[in-house]
Amino acid sequence: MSGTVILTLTGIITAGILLCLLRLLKGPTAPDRAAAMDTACTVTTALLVLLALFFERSVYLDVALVYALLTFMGLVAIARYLERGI
Amino acid sequence: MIIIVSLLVLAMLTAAVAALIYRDLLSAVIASCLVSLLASILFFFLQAPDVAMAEASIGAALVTAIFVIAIRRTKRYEE
Amino acid sequence: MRATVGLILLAVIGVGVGISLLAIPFGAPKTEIGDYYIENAREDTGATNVVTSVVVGYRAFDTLGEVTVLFVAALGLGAVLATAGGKRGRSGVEPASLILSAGNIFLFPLILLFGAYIFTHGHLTPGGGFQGGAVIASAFLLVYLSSPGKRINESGASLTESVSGLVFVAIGLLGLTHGTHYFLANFLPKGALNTLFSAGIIPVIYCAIGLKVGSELAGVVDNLMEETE
Amino acid sequence: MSFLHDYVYYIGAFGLVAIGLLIILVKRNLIKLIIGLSILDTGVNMFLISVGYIRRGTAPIFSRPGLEPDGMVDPVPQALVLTAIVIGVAILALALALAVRFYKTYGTLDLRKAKELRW
Repeated sequence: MSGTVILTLTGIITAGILLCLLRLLKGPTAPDRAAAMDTACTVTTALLVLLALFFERSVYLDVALVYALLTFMGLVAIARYLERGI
Repeated sequence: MIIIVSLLVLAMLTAAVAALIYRDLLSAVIASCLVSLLASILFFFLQAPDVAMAEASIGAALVTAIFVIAIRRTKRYEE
Repeated sequence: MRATVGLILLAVIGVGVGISLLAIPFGAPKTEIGDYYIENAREDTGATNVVTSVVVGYRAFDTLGEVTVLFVAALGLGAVLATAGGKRGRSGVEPASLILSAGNIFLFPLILLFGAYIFTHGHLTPGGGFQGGAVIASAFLLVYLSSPGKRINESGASLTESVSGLVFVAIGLLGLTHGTHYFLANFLPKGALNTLFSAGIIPVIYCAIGLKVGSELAGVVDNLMEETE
Repeated sequence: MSFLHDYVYYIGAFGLVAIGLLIILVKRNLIKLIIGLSILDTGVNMFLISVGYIRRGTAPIFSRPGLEPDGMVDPVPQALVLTAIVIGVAILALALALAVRFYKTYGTLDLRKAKELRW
């Protein structure tokens, strides 16, 4: 039962990642693509937590922590480039 | 589960092709960052959390920032 | 022309690699050496994470070589970007917004602490010196992105790097004088499994690697950021 | 479906290697070339990790009692790739520094134009 629920949620989150990819392919300007990348990073954190539940290993949660703490930095770098900050 | 993995692999390859065709180097860097992100999820599926952590901490933050700094020092558009 | 030649070359390489890939079964039982490591790593090194015990236990000498490669790459980058009499410091850049500079104040110590957690718990959970070093370098990268005027203390970074490299080599040499007499022998007590103070020299070496990789990557970012007109 | 079950990771790794090689062979812009190099790097790493996988395996971490050594994936490729990723980023930074120097010397990132500039 619980496995089925987790699988369904994983499928929904994968659909979210695919939608972000669509925005990345379609987005006419670079800021659109950067926003798509950042959303994909955030959604990925949720996916990793779900997968840690699915595999039943609590040590995997550290990877999700790294994602949550670090992945915004790439977007910050791109944003600072676009406002000529670096 | 295998369908989800196949979709993620497809998305990763699509992002890599996007990095190939964009003339705007900034967009190509964003696409390659997405490649590294999806590769990290696949490492997680392959039961390699150490490698997924290394790929996440390096591919998502450091590599993008280094590329952006280099683009700032040179030129943004490929002619 | 160039695209055609490239596509033909790619097709040749692709067919060759594809044929050789089909011969490797996916998901088959692993190699004998991997089995040996998984069976014996807990008794031999005291680490619960087998990947860690391979990286800094069984193959610690290789890791010393890899750290040296990293050091040479960082040194080469400094040499390539260095210009005689180039002015230091950046000018004419937009200051960061309030959100970024205020967020940096809160996030910088948090990220440093998290990096330290990753490399001190390398023998218990996923992670280790290389990942922790990358996290620490990311913290310094955030400082560079949020406050354009600031720079890292370069002599402090190079001192940290040298000292941690020396600690790695010194622990290896100490192993020569104890017990089994080989380089990087695990001479400290192994302790109880799954506790923080266990696994002998592995956490010490991973702390050294974490500080070394962190200061090196921060130095790389510093060198790239530096305006060399 | 069984084909996907057997080869989907190999297809991903091989596709990344092929696209990276294509970027290196076809493009002339130096930074684009380095992007191709990083994609190729990721593909090779993914191939090594997928070779070490076993079906229904789990990560080689004895974090709680009750984990059997039989159902664990191979730790050796993981240990290899772990260091390869970190060295990869240092090499990438070195290549980008060379590209920046190239731009400062020739005023362009195009390899072909730089050949014409040379006398």
